[in-house]
This record gives sequence, structure tokens and C-alpha cells, in this order.
Amino acid sequence: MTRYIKRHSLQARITHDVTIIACILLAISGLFVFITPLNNLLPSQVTFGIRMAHRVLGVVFIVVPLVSALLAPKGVKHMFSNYLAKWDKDDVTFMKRFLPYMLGPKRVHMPDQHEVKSGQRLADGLLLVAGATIAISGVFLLLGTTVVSFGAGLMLVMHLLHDLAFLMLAVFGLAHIFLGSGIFQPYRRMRRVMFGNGLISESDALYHWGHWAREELEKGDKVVEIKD
Amino acid sequence: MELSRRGFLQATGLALGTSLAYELSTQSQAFALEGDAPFKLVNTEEYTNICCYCSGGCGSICSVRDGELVNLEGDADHPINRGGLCSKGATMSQLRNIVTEDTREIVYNPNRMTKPMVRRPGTSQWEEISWDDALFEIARHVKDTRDANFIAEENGVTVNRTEAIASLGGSQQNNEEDYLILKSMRSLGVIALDNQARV
Amino acid sequence: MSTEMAIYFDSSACTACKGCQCACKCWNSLPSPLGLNANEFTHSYQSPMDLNGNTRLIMRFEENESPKKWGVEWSFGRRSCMHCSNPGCASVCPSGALSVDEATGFVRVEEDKCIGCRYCETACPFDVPRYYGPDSKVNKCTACLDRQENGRAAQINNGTGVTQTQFNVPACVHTCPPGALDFGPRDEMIAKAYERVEFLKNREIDPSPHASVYGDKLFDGAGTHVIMVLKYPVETYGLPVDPKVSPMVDLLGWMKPLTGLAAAATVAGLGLSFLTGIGYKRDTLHYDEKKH
Amino acid sequence: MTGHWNDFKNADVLLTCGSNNVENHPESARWVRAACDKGAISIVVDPRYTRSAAVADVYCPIRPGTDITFWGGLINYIIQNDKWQKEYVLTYTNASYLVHEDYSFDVETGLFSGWDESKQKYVTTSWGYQEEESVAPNTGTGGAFAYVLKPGTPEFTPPHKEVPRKDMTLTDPNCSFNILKEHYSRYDIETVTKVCGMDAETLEQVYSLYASTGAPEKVGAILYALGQTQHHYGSQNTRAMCLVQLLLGNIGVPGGSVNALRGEPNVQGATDMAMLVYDFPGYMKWPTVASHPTLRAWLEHETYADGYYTNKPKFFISALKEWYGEHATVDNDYGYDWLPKIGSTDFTTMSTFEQMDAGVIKGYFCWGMNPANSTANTKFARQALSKLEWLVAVDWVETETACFWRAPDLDPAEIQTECYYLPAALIYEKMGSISNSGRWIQWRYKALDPVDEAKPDYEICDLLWSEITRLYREEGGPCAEAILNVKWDYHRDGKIDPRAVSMALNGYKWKDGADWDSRELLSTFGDLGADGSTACALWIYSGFWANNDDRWEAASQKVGGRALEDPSGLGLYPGWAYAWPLNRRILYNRASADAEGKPWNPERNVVEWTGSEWVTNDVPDFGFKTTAADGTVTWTPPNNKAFMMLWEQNARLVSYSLKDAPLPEHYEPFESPADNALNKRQNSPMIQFADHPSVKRGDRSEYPIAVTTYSVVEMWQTGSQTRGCPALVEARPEQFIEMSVELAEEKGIQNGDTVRVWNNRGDVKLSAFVTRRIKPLMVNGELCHVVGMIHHWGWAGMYSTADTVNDLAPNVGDPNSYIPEFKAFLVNVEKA
Repeated sequence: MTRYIKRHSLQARITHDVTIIACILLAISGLFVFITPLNNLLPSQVTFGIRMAHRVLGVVFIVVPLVSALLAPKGVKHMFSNYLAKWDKDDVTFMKRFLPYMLGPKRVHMPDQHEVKSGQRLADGLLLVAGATIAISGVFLLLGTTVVSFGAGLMLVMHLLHDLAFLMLAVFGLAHIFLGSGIFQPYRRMRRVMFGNGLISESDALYHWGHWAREELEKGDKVVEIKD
Repeated sequence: MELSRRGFLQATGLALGTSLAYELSTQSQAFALEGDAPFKLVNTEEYTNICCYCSGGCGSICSVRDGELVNLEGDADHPINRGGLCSKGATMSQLRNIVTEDTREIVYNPNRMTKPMVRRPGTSQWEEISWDDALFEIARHVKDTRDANFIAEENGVTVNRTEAIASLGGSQQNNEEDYLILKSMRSLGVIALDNQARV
Repeated sequence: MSTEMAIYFDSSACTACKGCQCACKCWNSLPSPLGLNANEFTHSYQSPMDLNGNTRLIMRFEENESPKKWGVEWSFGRRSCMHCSNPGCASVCPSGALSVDEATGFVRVEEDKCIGCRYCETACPFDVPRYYGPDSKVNKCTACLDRQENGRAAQINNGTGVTQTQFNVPACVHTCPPGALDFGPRDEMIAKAYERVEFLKNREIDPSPHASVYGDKLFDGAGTHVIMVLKYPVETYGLPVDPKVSPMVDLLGWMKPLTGLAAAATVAGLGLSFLTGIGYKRDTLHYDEKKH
Repeated sequence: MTGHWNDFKNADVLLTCGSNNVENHPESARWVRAACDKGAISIVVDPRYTRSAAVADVYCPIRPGTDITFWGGLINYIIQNDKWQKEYVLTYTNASYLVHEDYSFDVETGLFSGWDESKQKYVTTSWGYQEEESVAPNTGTGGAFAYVLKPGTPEFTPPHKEVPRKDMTLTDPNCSFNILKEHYSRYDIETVTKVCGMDAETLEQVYSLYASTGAPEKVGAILYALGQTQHHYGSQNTRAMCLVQLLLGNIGVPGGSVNALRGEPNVQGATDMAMLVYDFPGYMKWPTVASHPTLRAWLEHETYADGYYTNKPKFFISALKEWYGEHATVDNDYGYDWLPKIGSTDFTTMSTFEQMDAGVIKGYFCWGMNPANSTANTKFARQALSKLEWLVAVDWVETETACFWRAPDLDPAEIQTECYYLPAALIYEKMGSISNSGRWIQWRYKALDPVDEAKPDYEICDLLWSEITRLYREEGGPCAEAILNVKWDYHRDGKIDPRAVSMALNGYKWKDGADWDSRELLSTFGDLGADGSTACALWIYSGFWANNDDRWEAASQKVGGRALEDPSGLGLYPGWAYAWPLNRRILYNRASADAEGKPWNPERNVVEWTGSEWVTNDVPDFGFKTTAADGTVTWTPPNNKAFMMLWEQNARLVSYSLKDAPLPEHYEPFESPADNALNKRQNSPMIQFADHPSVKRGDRSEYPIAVTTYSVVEMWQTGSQTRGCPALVEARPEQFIEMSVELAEEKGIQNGDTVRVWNNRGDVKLSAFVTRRIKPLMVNGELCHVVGMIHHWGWAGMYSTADTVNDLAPNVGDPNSYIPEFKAFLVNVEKA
């Protein structure tokens, strides 16, 4: 028997997964816009398809989280309260040890963390900001090239924001994938939290989010036991 | 620019919709043009001509493919215009073909009337008429008018004329056509024969 | 072999017949409004008043008071792509639809690659590219690169004895009645322009003291591939005296390498992290409620 | 023109007056510029600062309709300042000829001698010469009239030559030159500026620049168009320009000439072909009842006593032979009687509308013309058209004439005219030759088939003719033989072929039974005979289609020539196309050299006498050699016969050839803002049609604004074609009236406002362009507002329509050419 804690609801997982897949596909299709030579490699039908896909995916990327948020306002509130929670001593220690830890997980050990660990608050928070930026600038670019005229200055700003957000998404997104999909050894099995059943084992929970794990185990309402 | 939230959402939808619709509607064209569109003058035949506007006599070249006019521009050989044509001359192809607004297709200029027409007395519309009927009716008119108004003699001089028919034109036709018009009209006894040399 | 080429425009010889404007439309099969009286009345000799999705070149008319006896100067300008040597439009174009032609230096337009993003509109210091809605494409002068590349080989198949190669210069240049437009190697066109300016300045009757060459030295010497002889001061022609590509365009230019670098650094760091983590093992942790 | 388009590049000074050449003849700009690039000066004289003015060196304003004053002032300036080219004038003009003792001009009445008040016309005897002697025609061997004795030549008596009395010292006051000098002495700078409205400084600059071409080595070109001709004294305007050019020695010289920039693509060809009431093809006269009741009368009246036109009967008889073929014989006067003879009623364009209105004309053919929108006083023209029984419009598009019954001011239900529209092929949908202003005959190849049911005009004409002749064959009719005896054999393989007509125009040896594959084409009109041995429809075109070996191929004929060689460097291009007559590129080119045959300027060497022979770059336009029957060539040494198409063979300063004056004299436009300051007669005594009720003359008290009408480069004539081309409509979308800032202010008009322009004849609305390019002028000490309107719009067409501006123009005209006065009349203007 192993104890598990329910970390993410089905809705949260679907929202995350759909959005992140859209985001990855957007990045790839966007790359064909961003990097000219790639475009030249493909026949025009394909690049045309890619262009269309970028717009459709953009809608998915924007609409899915928005709809999800509207359906679960409490969850949104909870999420933001976690992200905006006060930093305690452990958080500071965590951030100080972050780099050494990444380069020596066998030797360096991290302090206990709350439901959203400080690293997440920083990196995923920035991911959220970048996502919002790229979404908003994307909407401006789409509108500005079709139905309204915003003027050259604003469009240039939007281009720049779109590109900047893309840079952030690239950096933090890669890190997020590295950790979230468990390529990084200490994060093995993490994938299931979002791409699986949403459960995290007692052991992993204690390792990653010590404070939170203990709270939940004590409360017990999110704890399930599954036969090995 | 100001947009309400609702308006913003609508606009977003509209933008996406129109952009998709445009992309889709032009898809076939984009596909047809795939990669390098062929050069406009591939497999054309060239014929020289002379401009139909002022009397500069500027040379032009008509490029024709499959019996259709593909391009018309100045003749670079021509000693007078060296390839040059003014706005009117450069647009001579549009007398026959024009480009549609949305799809940029080349079609016959709808402003040109290319069938014989007749307007009957008292009516306010053209009716189509066959060439044979038109020629038959006009010849009838000509003969009736000439015969009823023919002056064979005046003060003892043979004059063989009719004052009842007039003909105007010539400066738009080729020389050969002018001769035929002149010869036919004068032979009918027409005195009132004139052209744009004065108007 | 590549030779920098240029279109030459002499405003002092131009008679504003709009042959170029119309030839451009005809060669490129660009439509004009077809409804009855559908064109905007411009109340000017100039029409249309600006470039649009179907118009890549217009003649510009400017009537100014003058100290000369009759009190008026009437200048004729050419408004179209200047074909910058370092074109802002091409540097922001994400799809490669706009690029500098290596052989000639003109800014090439490949419509099939255009994704309609309209970045180029925002980056052009001369406000030239125009978006054509129905095609979702941007529309601007192509310098008739199709003619430059294929025209020489175009066959003259007839019995009328056409001798000269006819179709290898831009349509506007080809059609110019007074020869105010020319086309040739850029250095020759620049030399011709300076010669003409000298001529205009030193005429015995009606000299043009403000005559200047425009385009050869713009953008800190990078210049353009349209070289103009301006009879009157530059501003008369609605042209910027010292055009600049927006700094934002440069910033955008930095984004690609920067993103590449950042992504590469991230991947490298993560790779290193992965390597150091090889062989990582951890005991299963248990929570003992009683302990706490 | 006597030169051609490329020739402008050879000029030292170019004076454009009455033309907006760079706009309406855009290719002229290339050659004017070529001259200016070599240091020539270009001058534009125009009521408006036009696109031509914008590229010229000097601009000089002028009030519309005062050109004779401007030219008269220039003549006076040239003589007073001794700028005239003396050797040229004395040698090649009639300067030394003594004009009739009765010649006079009266400033008080504004009349020359010979005015017949009862007939309202001049008896021109007193404008002729004093006679020295009368020389009988030489019909002997080698004589000019030897041919009249040939069998087959109709009987007629060649004329005697009345040799004029001369005074080479120019002391006799009746010398043509002295009469000219005296006549224009009234045209001083002050008077000219008072009448024309420009300032004296500009005028003197223009005069001094242009008069500088009187130096023998210098040459000046005058470029003109309808701005000179569309006046009720338009022919006198052109005469005035000729006088200037003769005094300065600028005719016949490369870079010189009086250059008519003609407006229609083949108006030159149509004029050559005599698509005109009073003309016969090749600048001969159509028979009239008064002067030519019989062939003999025609020959005796029209044959010159000296000069090249001693040969005129050869051209006329050959034309009749081509007209009637085998039916034309010496016994029936070559069919002369079948030709219609013109009576006393005029039937030129403006008269035709009067005659329609009067019910005389009942049927009307319009071949590519649009008089319902183009003639003067179009409102009246449309009303006249509605009285027709039938109308046939042959055109590319529906013109305002074809659908005149849809005019906004007419009710179709009341119009009983049966109207036919026959669709014509475009220029590249058919083949044929066309003649430009420089007399170059060029070939148009057929590039593709006509769209839908459109047919070439030649085919339409042929189909009509065969239908008409069928009716006459079947039914007979009055003088049916005049129709049935016409030779109409221009077919090949059963289809009409314009190349057969080309051969007919070129001329060929007549042989009974021969056809177009066997007729021997002639290479020069020198081979034509008056004895029925040759047939030639248009003698001046002889040689343009003379290659017997490849007779159906235009490219093998001279008309199809595309050789780009220009050995003289003067832009003559002798191997490109064919310039009538005889491929001569510069007419009267004898005058390009001095009395001894040396070119005035060695850089403009067209013909040169080396002392033993003529060396020529162009086909000589004078008797330069004689070739005996055995082929021996005898060179003719230089003489003074530079103008061989006149019997004097010298150009005329004082001339009796026009009906309204021996020397151009200023009269005011029919509707003028000013009184005539040069003589006491307001309008020319010979003004035509002024009394017709439709004219409705307006007075300057009611209509104080002088207006001129003109074209813009993007549009053409009534716009039927150009308003059908979307790119052109886009480039010129609206019809406009140009007015000065001062007038706009006075009337409270802003740029772009719609304004109403009206006079007694019409009322139109159009956009106002307020501009500094037009300014009010000081005329006779009073401020005179001038406005200008373009005239390319009407109610037909699907892309652009607007009011018909020609409703406003007065239907009065010139007594020589019958051209209407479009260029100067009166209107009033208000904000609509």
C-alpha cells in the first residue's frame, strides 16, 4: 500500500495539458515565422498550413485557460494566493541553494516547501506572465493586421513584446519541461502530477513540498491509498 | 482606439474569422502560384502596333499567348518613343482586358459593347440584333434615304449627290479603312463627309 | 556576378504623365476601382493620393509659391519603394517574403511567402508597404525583378522584326516618355544624377539652386537603390530629409540571436544538471504523523 | 508637320504656344528634352502654368484667343530689331514680290481691301501680285505640260504663268515684306501686353530668345496644337506662326518648322485621305458645282502653272482610275460625273447639325467619333441628332453619340431615330497602316481576334457596301451606275483584305483583267500618268507598299521598315517606316541650305551642293536632277525654288490663299472679355455660323469670365476609351475647372467644391481646382479672370460619368477650316 496525495484536479490537468501542448505547437509554428530559413525549406502549402495553425492554436492557448478560469474561480483564487504567498526562511534558503542543487542534487538538500515552492513561484510565475504577454500581444498583432489599424509604433511595441515573451517562454519553458517531465533525476515521476492521474506519492510529496505534504497528510481529505 | 470588453472579443473573433476566411479563399491562388510563378511572357508571340491616342505614332508591342493578350507595352526599338508610353498608351491593354478587384482575375472589359445593337424609335433600351439583320436594315435605310433625296442635277450641272446622309469619322481608323469609308460614302453621293480634324 | 543596380528618377525631366503609375498596374495585373465613380475624388492632379494595396507607385504633385515671376513652382515626385540597401522591412520580415536580392540590391518581394504579418509596414521609414486584404499579402514595388531576371530571355516570336531586347527593365522605367526614369548599375546612376544636378544648378536660364541627389547617401551612406534628382528642396517631394529606421526595428533584430543564445544556455545548463544528476537515488520517505 | 517628332532634338529654341505638348503629346517631351540637354531653351506660352510649363525654361502667360497679337508682336520685334534671316527671306519667300496696287488694310473698319459687304466675303484679287508677264504653258518635249498631249489624257488647257513683279532691293512699299512690316508696326510690346495680359519683361525675354534663331546657323521650332487652331481665326493663327518661321529662316531646316501636334492617332491619315467635305485624297479639291462642273473645269482650275502641281492631273486621273477601274475611261471623263459635286451649302461638322436640325440630313454614320459629346454646343448637336431618321455608330464602346437618346436632357420616348451600334475591333485586333503627325506611315499588325462579335471597320464597311450594292443591283435607283461602277475588288480568298487597299493607295500600273497578285506596284508618284495607264488612290503615299516580290507581307514593304540606322545623326531614320512623300523626312529641305546650296549650319546638313552635285541625307524636296530617257543624270544647280508645291515656288508672306485675310490680323474671340485694341472690328468679318439661333451669344456683362478648354494626359477626347480603362479613371477620377486663388476668393469657392459653370448654351457642374497656376490677367487695363476646363466626360460608360463641358462652347468657326472656337469663350461661375 502506498499513500498518495491528490495534487491537481482533472480540470486543472486538462487545462494545463491542452494549453501546454498548444504552447509547444505555437512555439514550433512560431519558429517558422521567427526563423526565415526554416520557412524556405518547406513548400508554400505547408508554410501556409503552419501559419493558419499558429492562429488556431493561439486561440486555443488563450481561450482554454480563460474558460477554465471562469469555470473554477475558486481554484484561480487559490492558485494566485499560492503564487503570491509570503516568502519564509525556507523559501530564501531554497533559492540560495537552487543552483548548487541543480548541479549536485546528490549532495545538496533543499528545505521543506509549501504547496507552490519558491522556485515555482518565480519560474512558473514568469511563465504565466510571459504567456499572458505573448497572448495579449498576439491578439494585437492579429487584430492589427486584419480589422483595425493601431499604427506603426504600437505594432512595433507589440512585435517586441511578442518576441520578448517568446524568449522568456523558451528559457523557462525548457526548464519547466526539464523538471516537470522528470528528465531531472530527482523529479522522476513528477510527470504524472499533470500528465497522469494527478496524484503524487507520499514520498515525493514530502521531498518536494514538505510543508504542504505534511499538512495534507494530516488533513487526509486528499490522501488516497493504492495497492502496490 | 477604444474597445469595450465585449467589442474586443467580437473584434477578436471577427479578425480571426476574416483572416481565416481570407487565407482560405486565397488558398487555391496561393497554391497555384506555388514557388516561382512562371514569367508573364513565357511562350508569347509578339506583334508590333501603333498607339491609338495622340498622333505621336508611338510603337507598342502586344504579347499574345493562346490567342489572348498577355501584355502590351512600348516598343523599345521605335525611334520615336524608345519603349515609352504615357499613361494612356501604357493602359491600352485595358481597352480589351481588365483586372477584377477582389480576385485580381483578368477578364474582358465589361465596358466594351461587343455585339451589334439597335435602339428602336421611342424606346429607351438597346436590343441585340444579328449582324445580318443590322446590315440589312442599315442598307435599306441608306438606299431609301439616298433615293428619296437624290439630286442628279443643279443649274444644268450633273451633281449626283445626296445631302440627306452624313458620315463622320476617319481619324480613328487605319488609312485603308478610311479609303473604303470615303469611297463608299462618296460613291453614294455623300457630301457631308468629315472627321475629327476639326472637332 | 553581381552588380548593384538602381532605378534613376529625374524630377526635373518628369512630366508627370503617370505612364509609370499605369504601366506598373498593367504589368503587375493590379486592379483599380470598378464601380461607377468609385474612385475617391482627390481634388488634385494627384490620384490616388497615396499608395494602397493595389497601387505600388504614384506620381506626386506639389504646388508651391515661388519667388519666380509667375509665383508658382509645380513639382512632380515619385512615390514608391526606395529599395534601401539596409531595408528595415526585410530585417523585420519574419517569413522571408522581403529580402535583399543579392544580385542587384533591390528589395525582393516573394508574395507566396508573405504571411500578411505586416511587420514591414511598421518598419519602413518611407511608409511604403501596403497590405492587400483579399490576398492577405503585402504589396510593394518589386523593382520588376521578374523582368530583370527573365526579360532578356523572353522570346520575340513574330515576323515583324523586333530586334531589341524589350522586357528586361522595370515596367515603369521602360514606359517613361521623357526618359526621366532610367535603370542601370547603381554607381552609374549616381554619377548620372550628380551630372544632372550640376547641369540644373548651372543653367543660364531658370537655374535650380536647390537641386540635389537623393538616395545615394541616406542611412549613413548605405543609401537606396532608387536614386533621385530632386529639382526643388527635398521636403517639396514629401520625402524625409534624413530617414531613419526605427530603433525598435534594431531591437527586434536583436531578439532572434538573443533568444537563440538564451535557449542554448538554458539547454546547456539543464544538460549539465542532468549529467550531475546521473545515478541519483533517494530513499522512500514516509510521514510519521506522530513524530510531529 | 513639315518635320517630325525626333526632329525637335535639333532645335536651339523650342516655342510651345497653343499646345500642352508634354501632357497631350507625351513623347514630344523626350525630344524637347533631348534638345534642352544639349543647351536648347524651351519656352511655353499658355494661359495656364501647365505640365509643359513646369518642365520648360521660360513660361509666359497669355489670354486665350490673342495668339495673333502675340505672333504679330514677335514679327514686329524681329523686323524692328533686325533679327530676320535676310538671305533666306529674300531667296525663298515672296518678300520681294510686289503686291497688287489696290492692297490695303483699314484699322478703322478692321477690313482688308476687297471686302464685299453684300456677300459677306472678300474678293482676293488685291491680295495677289503685280504681274510682270504672262508665260504660256510649255507642252513641248521636256516641258512641264508635255504629258497633256499623250493619248488618253483628258482634254484641258494648262494655265499661263503670271510672273510677278519683284523688287529685290525691297524699296517698293508694295513689296510683300514691306506690307508685312507696315502691317505689324502696330503690334508693339505695349500693345501686345495690353491685349494678351502678360508683363512686358517676360514678353521681351520670350521675343528676344526666339528671335535669336534668326541667325543663319540657329534654328527654332514652334510646337502648336488645337490651342492655335480652335478659334474662328484658327487658320490665321497658323499663318502667323509660318510668317515668324519664314522670317527667321526656320522652315525646311532640321530642328525648325511649324509643328502641328495633331490630336488623333490617324488624323494625319484621315486628312491625307480627305475625310473632309472639300478635299479630294492627296490634298486636291473635291469637285464643286461652282468651280469644277466638269473634269475639264477641274483640271483647268486646279492645275498650277509652275511647280510640282503642274503634275496634278496625273494624280487626279490615277485616283479616278483606281476609283472606277475599267469603268473609268477617257471617253467618260474617267467617271468624273459620277462623283458628287458640292453645292453652295456647307456640310462641315457644325453645319451638319444645322442641317440635321433643319431636316435636310436624315441618316448619319459615326465611325469612331462622338459628336454628341465632342462638338461645340453639344446640347444643340444632341437636339439635332434627335431629328435624324437613323444613326449608325461604329465604335469600341457605347459612346454618348450611340446613346444620345439617353442624354440627361432628352426624353427617349420623343426620339424617333433608329439607332444602330456596330461593335468595332480594337487597333490590335486588325491590321492596317496609320500616319502620324510627322507623316510617318506605319503598320499595325493584327495580334489577336476581336472579342465576341466585334469586327474591323474595314470589314464592317465592306459588308455594308456589299449589302447596299446588292439592293441597287436588285432594285436599281437614281444614278445606280455611280454605285455599281465603283471598283470594289479588295478581296483575297473571298474576304476583304486591307493589304489590297494598301496596294490601291500606293498605286499600280493599270492592266485590264489584272488582280492584286499581278498588278505592278509603283515605287514613286513620278510614274503616274494622266492617261489612265496608272491607278493610285492616294498619290502622296506612293512607294509605301511597292515591293512587288512579297506583296502581301507588310514587313517586306517600306511601311514595315524597322531599320534603326540614322547615318546623318539628325534622327531621320530613313529605313524606319515610310514618310510621305517619297520617304522625305523634312519637307522643303532645300531651305536648309543657303542660295549656293551650303547648309546654314554644317551640323544640320540635309542637302548640300558640292559644286557639281547634290549630296543628300534626306530625300530632296526640290528639282535637284533630271534623268534622261537613257539614264543620264543632269544635276540641277542651286536655285531659289525651295517651295515647289506652290506655283511661285517661294513661300508666301502676304498670301491670297486663305479666305479671311492676306496677313493675320487680331480679332477678339466671338465671346471675349475685351474690346479689340488693334482695330475697330471685334470679330473676324468672315466668322462662320455666328448668326445661327443655336449659338446664343453671351455678353461679358453677364458672363465676365474667359474660359479655355483642354485635355489632360490621363484622358483623351470625350473619354469614351479612356473612361473605359480603370487605371486611367483611377489616375484622373474627376472632371475639373481650374481657377485662380483670386477668383475663388471672390466667389467664395474652396478647392474641391462643386461649382456651377454656365452661359447661354449650357450649364454644367464640376469640381473646382483652386490653383496658383492660373492668375487673373490685366487686359486693356482691367482685371480679367481666366478659368480652364477639361472636357473628357459624358453620361455614357460604366466607370466614370459627369456633365458634358462642350455644351458651353460656341458653335462658331473658321471660314477656311470650319473649326469651332473651343479655346476661348465666356462663362460665369458660382459655388453649386
